[in-house]
Amino acid sequence: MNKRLLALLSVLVIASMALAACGTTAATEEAAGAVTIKIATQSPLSGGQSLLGVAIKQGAELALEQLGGDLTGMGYDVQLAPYDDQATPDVGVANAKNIVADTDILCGVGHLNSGVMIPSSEEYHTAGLAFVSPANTNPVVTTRGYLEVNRVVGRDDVQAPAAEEYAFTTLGAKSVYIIHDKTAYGQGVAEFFKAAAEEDGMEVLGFEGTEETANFDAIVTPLIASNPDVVFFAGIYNQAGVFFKQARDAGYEGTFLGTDGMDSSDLADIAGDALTSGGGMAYTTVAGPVSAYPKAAKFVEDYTAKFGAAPEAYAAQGYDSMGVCLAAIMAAAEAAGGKPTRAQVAEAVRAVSYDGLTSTITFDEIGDLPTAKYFIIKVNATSKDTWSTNEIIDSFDLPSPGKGE
Amino acid sequence: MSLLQTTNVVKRFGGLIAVNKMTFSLDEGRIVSIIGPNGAGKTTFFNSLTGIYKPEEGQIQFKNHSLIGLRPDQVAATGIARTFQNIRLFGSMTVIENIMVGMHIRLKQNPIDILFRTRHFNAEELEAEQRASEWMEYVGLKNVGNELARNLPYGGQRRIEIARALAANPTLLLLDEPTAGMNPNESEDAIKLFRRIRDDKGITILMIEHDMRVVMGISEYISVMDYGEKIAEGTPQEIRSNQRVIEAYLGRGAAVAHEQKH
Amino acid sequence: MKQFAASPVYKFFLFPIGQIIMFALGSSVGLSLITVLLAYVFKFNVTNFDLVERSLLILPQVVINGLTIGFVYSTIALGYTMVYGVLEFINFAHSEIFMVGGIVGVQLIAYFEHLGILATLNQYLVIALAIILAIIISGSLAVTVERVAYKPLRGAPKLVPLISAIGMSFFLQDAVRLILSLTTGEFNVILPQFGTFDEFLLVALPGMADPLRIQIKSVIIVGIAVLMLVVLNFLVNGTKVGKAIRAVAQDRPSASLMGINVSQIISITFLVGGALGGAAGVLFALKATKLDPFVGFFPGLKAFTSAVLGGIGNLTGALLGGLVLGLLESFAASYLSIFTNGAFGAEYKDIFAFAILIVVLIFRPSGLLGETVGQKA
Amino acid sequence: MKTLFSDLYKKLNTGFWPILIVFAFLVVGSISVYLSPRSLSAFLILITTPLILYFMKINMKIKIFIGLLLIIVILPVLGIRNIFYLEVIFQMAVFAALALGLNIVVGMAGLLDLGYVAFYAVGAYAWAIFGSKQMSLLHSIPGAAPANAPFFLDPRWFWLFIFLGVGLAAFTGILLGLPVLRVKGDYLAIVTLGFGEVVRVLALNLDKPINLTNGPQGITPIQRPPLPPEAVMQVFRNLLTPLVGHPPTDAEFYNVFFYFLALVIIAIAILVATRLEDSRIGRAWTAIREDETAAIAMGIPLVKMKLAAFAAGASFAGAVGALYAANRTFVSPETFSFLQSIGVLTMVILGGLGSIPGVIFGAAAVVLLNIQVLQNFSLYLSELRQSDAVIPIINFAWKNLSNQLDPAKYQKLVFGIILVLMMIFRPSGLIPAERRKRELVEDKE
Amino acid sequence: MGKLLELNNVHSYYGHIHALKGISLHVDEGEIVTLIGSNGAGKSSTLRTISGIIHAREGKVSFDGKDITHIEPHNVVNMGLGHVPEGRGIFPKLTVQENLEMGAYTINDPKAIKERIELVFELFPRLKERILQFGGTLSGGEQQMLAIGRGLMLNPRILMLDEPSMGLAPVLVDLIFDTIKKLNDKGTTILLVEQNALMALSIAHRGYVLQTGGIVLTDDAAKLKQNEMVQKTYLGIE
Repeated sequence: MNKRLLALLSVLVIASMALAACGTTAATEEAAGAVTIKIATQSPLSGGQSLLGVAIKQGAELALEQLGGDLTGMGYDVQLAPYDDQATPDVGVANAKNIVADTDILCGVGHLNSGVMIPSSEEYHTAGLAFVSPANTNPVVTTRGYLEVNRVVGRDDVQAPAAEEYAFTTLGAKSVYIIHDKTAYGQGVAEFFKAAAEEDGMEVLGFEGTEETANFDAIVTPLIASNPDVVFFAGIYNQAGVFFKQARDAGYEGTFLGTDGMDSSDLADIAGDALTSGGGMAYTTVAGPVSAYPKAAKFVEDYTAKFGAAPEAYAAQGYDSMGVCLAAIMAAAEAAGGKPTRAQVAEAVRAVSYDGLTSTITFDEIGDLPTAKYFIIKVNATSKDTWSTNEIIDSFDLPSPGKGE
Repeated sequence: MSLLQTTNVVKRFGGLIAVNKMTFSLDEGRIVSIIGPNGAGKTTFFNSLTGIYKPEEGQIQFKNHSLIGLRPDQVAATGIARTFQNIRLFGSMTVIENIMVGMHIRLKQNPIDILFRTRHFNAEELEAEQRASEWMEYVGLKNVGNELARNLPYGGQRRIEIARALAANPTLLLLDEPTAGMNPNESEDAIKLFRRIRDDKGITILMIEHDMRVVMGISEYISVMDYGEKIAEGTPQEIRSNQRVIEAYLGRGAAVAHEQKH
Repeated sequence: MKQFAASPVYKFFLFPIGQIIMFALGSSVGLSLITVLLAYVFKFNVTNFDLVERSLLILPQVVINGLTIGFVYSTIALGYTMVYGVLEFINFAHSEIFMVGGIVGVQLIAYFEHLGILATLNQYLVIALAIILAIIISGSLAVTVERVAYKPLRGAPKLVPLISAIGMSFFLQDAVRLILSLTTGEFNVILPQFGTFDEFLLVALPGMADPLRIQIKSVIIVGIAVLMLVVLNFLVNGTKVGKAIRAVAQDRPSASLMGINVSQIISITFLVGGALGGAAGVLFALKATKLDPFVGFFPGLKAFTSAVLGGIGNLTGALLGGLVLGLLESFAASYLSIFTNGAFGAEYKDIFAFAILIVVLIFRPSGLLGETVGQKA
Repeated sequence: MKTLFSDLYKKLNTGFWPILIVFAFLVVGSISVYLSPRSLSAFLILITTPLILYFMKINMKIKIFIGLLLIIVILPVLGIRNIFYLEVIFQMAVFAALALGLNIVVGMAGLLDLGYVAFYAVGAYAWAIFGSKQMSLLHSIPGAAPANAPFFLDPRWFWLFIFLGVGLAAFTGILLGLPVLRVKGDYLAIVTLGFGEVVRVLALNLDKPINLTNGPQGITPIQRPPLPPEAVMQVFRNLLTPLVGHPPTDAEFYNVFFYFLALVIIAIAILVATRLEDSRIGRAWTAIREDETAAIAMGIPLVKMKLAAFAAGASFAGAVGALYAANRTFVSPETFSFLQSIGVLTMVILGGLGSIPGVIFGAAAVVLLNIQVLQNFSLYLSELRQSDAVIPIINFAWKNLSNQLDPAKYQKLVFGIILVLMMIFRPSGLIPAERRKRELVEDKE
Repeated sequence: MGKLLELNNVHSYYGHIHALKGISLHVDEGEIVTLIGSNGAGKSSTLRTISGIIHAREGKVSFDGKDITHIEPHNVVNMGLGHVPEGRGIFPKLTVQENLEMGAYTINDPKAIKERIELVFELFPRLKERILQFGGTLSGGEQQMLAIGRGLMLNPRILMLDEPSMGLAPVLVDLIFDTIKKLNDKGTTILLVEQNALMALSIAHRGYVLQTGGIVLTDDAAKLKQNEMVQKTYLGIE
């Protein structure tokens, strides 16, 4: 049996030898034409978290298509290199090394999970390759102080206190029940919220983490018994929507609160009336509702036209991250008078001032947005179509806490 | 002095009494058979002896030590080896390895020896291998050491099972229907082998057997079980003419037919 | 009396329902008693409220939650156990069969909504249609999976079909995703709101100030699950096909010598198991209201655990295992946080489920109702 | 067809052919990887060389020489030119060691373990907790750790922790084994599955009452063992500069360093696995797998031997876990999910249950497939989609391919199909297990 | 009296193992034919090939003039070919009644089934006493009776019995062989595989001797009994 296998293998390999020879010639031919610049994306494209990962990739793809024209005009062939990190660190790091080894790649967009971003960015850092994160809010991502790591989103330790501030001051809540999704994101936000709440003297009636996505009965039951003024859910709308609905159905009448993970029109489809009945629902975000941003409205339109579905969470951030990359490469290419080096691009990213979909993006010395405007959005929508009726009811300008002491 | 002595052994399964007050004694160096109808509790009795079942009542003494409460591997270590009614070889191991598994308790290599391939390990493995091929020849098999056990013909498998049991250097060998599925010719060879084992090696043999030719041909003593109880014991002649045995087990015809054949 | 016991009404209707009620009541009451007892023990640990009072307050609700999810687990577990009984292998792809059932059901309801007739249809009819469609699709999918991925592997070592099933499970997840994204552009499917399922039945309980609120959904889930269990019981124990299934499970070659078409019976087994999984998917969707192609994994895992807990291959065992696991989870998730004052919480419910499984298997290595090993040697 | 292949094999495996073929692979592979470091097929040629070497009939000494040349010289040099290759081989080695460990439990002793990754987690978290700042942060909220906390141990302690990882994992294996020994077959499978989940959930949740694992945030940074002293490094740097084209950086050296470390671990793992297999213990395991009742009647203590299998299998994972934590400088519960356990089991069965060369090959193949071949394939298609290429005969422009059909999204689907097809057409694995022939017995024939 | 069952140069395999190496035999209507031989000679494989559990790779099996070489077992059974397998193949967790009903799986008429069961009970009154007991709890002899009874449920034209006396006490062996004779007297053709060559040859009309997958000898049962080789190897007469 082995013998046959081996013979088969040798045949295959000899065939691939031939292919390899062709491959090399093809590569050299290509090199003779336009100079190629690639921008990588890395996010989960398969598996359970691919909904958001694909959104990042498609947002970036759209940006490249719409904004890459300037670089093409300079005679570069700009390509997207999408990698699938499968939401697992192993694959993420392996891809990172693969990305780093491709010298055409000058900038990258990713990841979705902080758990994948943190180890992968060690590779970007050693290779001097700039990455812009569209989704990682874990403080550690930037507090290591790497030149190459940037993000266009806020930090857990900023927006959670903003949400708490709203609950305590504006809503006058006396008690809160905190639920998170047991991810680095959700738990981080929840912890910061809890700390802020305890500082203000709010009563924390419960603090639960759950990986459950479908049946929240067991959590809802004690929650209702303790009847908190506010329920703070730290997680993604996908899970939160179901939870809100079930909690409301079971008779909870207070206010739901969330963070930027709630920012998706799908939330309204999933949770329906639960968002507006009782004390309603509000969330914090760095991006205002689409109605406030004409550019964002066009984005939604274009995105839907290209991909056949409305953008999910992080699609806009993916778009902006790519925008930052492109702007930085442009700047670096102009400064260098030719194809820039990775180091030049990384410096340029840090120095960028880019007019993004949601705000003007600049980075502080560790790659965070220096001050971010956090909006409190009250949800008025009960279905996807009415998502634009949500209103800004409050906003805070909060500085990045920096590297910490 | 008896080698094995059981007193009032009782084994129940739920409400069913499989072995009932079995008192049985076996002297060293003998060949003894247990016969009886299907479901009479013979195999259950074997399993109680070897620790696979824990009897609810009674005593089992082997070499004057109680076997009650010992696990099967501990029983094996006291010097009782066995074969099974339906051959239970390790099919995907080679013949020689099967026999070497039988030596498990006699081998002294520890993990350090194994990992560092000490001189002790090498010497022991070599010796074990040598002894295994000796056993193979002893039971009448040649040039099959590297065959997978499951690829051997039926008769060969029966022999390996015996070789594997012998490899443990037992004092007592329990054989559960050792000639089932053999033709008279093969049975005859098996009888010769059993005699040889007893005569050369001094190993006491206790077997369960249905084939009356084998039972009568080799046993020095016979116990008859029915419904979990011992209903008779004695020499082959006594058993053959025992009325109760004839009714419960042998049948008149068989007894007569047997007389005719010889 | 004896005659009554042998009558079909008793055998196929009263007895199984009685059994279900007994199991449900028994495990609920048992766990409730343990909880109350623990509440008294831990009473002095918790100072900011009266633990016993708080425990009793939510107890009925916790029981209802547990039973609801428990019945869903039971229904899925039956699919695992049926296949296991006949082929002795864990059909890893069953969680995907379940997922497909749920998604198909939801899509049908969404289609009604799209047509604008959802509000005009009788809500129970809608559910019934969704379940029937799910049963058809899931059942045939299960049969197809069996034909493609398992049938060629008959007689191979045990782990081979297991890996094949894992491969099938990966395949189905992404295949469903592909189909959904091609047709709708995304792969979350959301159950439209319709009918009165979210409303509550109020049941006044003696000695309690507030009435007990039972969601109509829960009643429907339990009701349909019980109905299916009874039908299955009749199918397996009361019909010729059922007997053939049992015969094939016990001795395949000899069944074929009885004139039983073994391949066909195996297909039927998958059909029935898949149908149960599909129906369970719709029930689950009713509860969860949102599904995606990866939603099958956890309920599948739990149902599989239930099947093992009850004694895999044993239909009654799957029922009992599902109920016990559902209740346990519900109790653990709801009470852990209260009892430990927040030190441990709902996140430990899975540990609890598995710990109980391990404890049960230590004392009964073949599950609650499994046969004790060692009968044959 | 069959005879065609076996004839071909016979012809190719006699005389001077084998050595010629191996050299062809080695030279063509090395040169093409050197010239185009990003070419997938070039790398595939190089990486199949050891496999060809394994099968070809060549003098053992030459075999070893070629093997060492490849491992010690060629791969590191090429690897510095494209560190991704070192990563691929590192992961191959990590998963091969895991697969070897699982193979002891499942393949040799026949105990189906669906939670094997738990032991991997134990090893990884052991070094993660002590080799990071975590011990100083036991009372801080996850995510809000002060940045200036001190490291708890010197990075050199890593070497001890590899052994501690072995010990701890073995101990955990026994801990799992003890209560569940009476449980058999599929019941055991679900219990181990549960155990694996328990360990993951613990890693996820032990951020309170005291913050031991930092919960879902994961632990970072974790220290790496120091590189050899500068004087030694300088020698290597000088030696490698002309070959690589630039003076290798410390980061690149770390890649080589972990590559060698992984190779050492896998070499030890292979040695331990083969030696255990060919011993009284290995025979006892096989006997238990084949027929428990018969095994116990031969005097094999079931409890002890099963525990030994669990412990031995787990210990491999423990060592690899510590290595993994240091290499990644980060651990989080996501790495230790149930799917990871399934992945390792898949490698074992794809490769050939119970076959040591088989499971190594299985691990290598799955890793290669997962992080290189499928990724590259979808990258290639993605490039096509961005180009003006057209499928010739049906005149279909790649550009028009629906976004939803993006192959990058369907790697799991392809993997699933491969699994099913493999099981149908090669159920006993790529390199099925074979029993060792005993020379003594052969001599007698 | 024609050839009811005929095998022509049949070769069968288990995986790579060549189990039958060109078996040719026939059974005429109304006969008792016995196959004798050692374990592994191919006796059971012959029966399994006839009933289609394994298929012949070469050669032809025909029953009542029809080619059944590649027909699946459940269809072979329906043509009137009963097979009582080695080891009896009782369904341990079905009752005696259910076991018998399974035997008549392809009959859809409940009344006919009932009649057939009564006939079996006439043959084996012991079974009637155990009607609601699980098959697995019966004694070895009772299980063999049940297996034969079950094989008779479809009223087969030929009944193939694989080692019916295996593991039975001598008293029961007599009973089983008496029954076989009785069945034959009532018109059922019997193909009997037996370890106990003496018993088999004393009730059979003809016999075949198998060795390592081939037929080495065939003759009338009485003549076989006198054959020196048979006497020596299979009857234990020196």
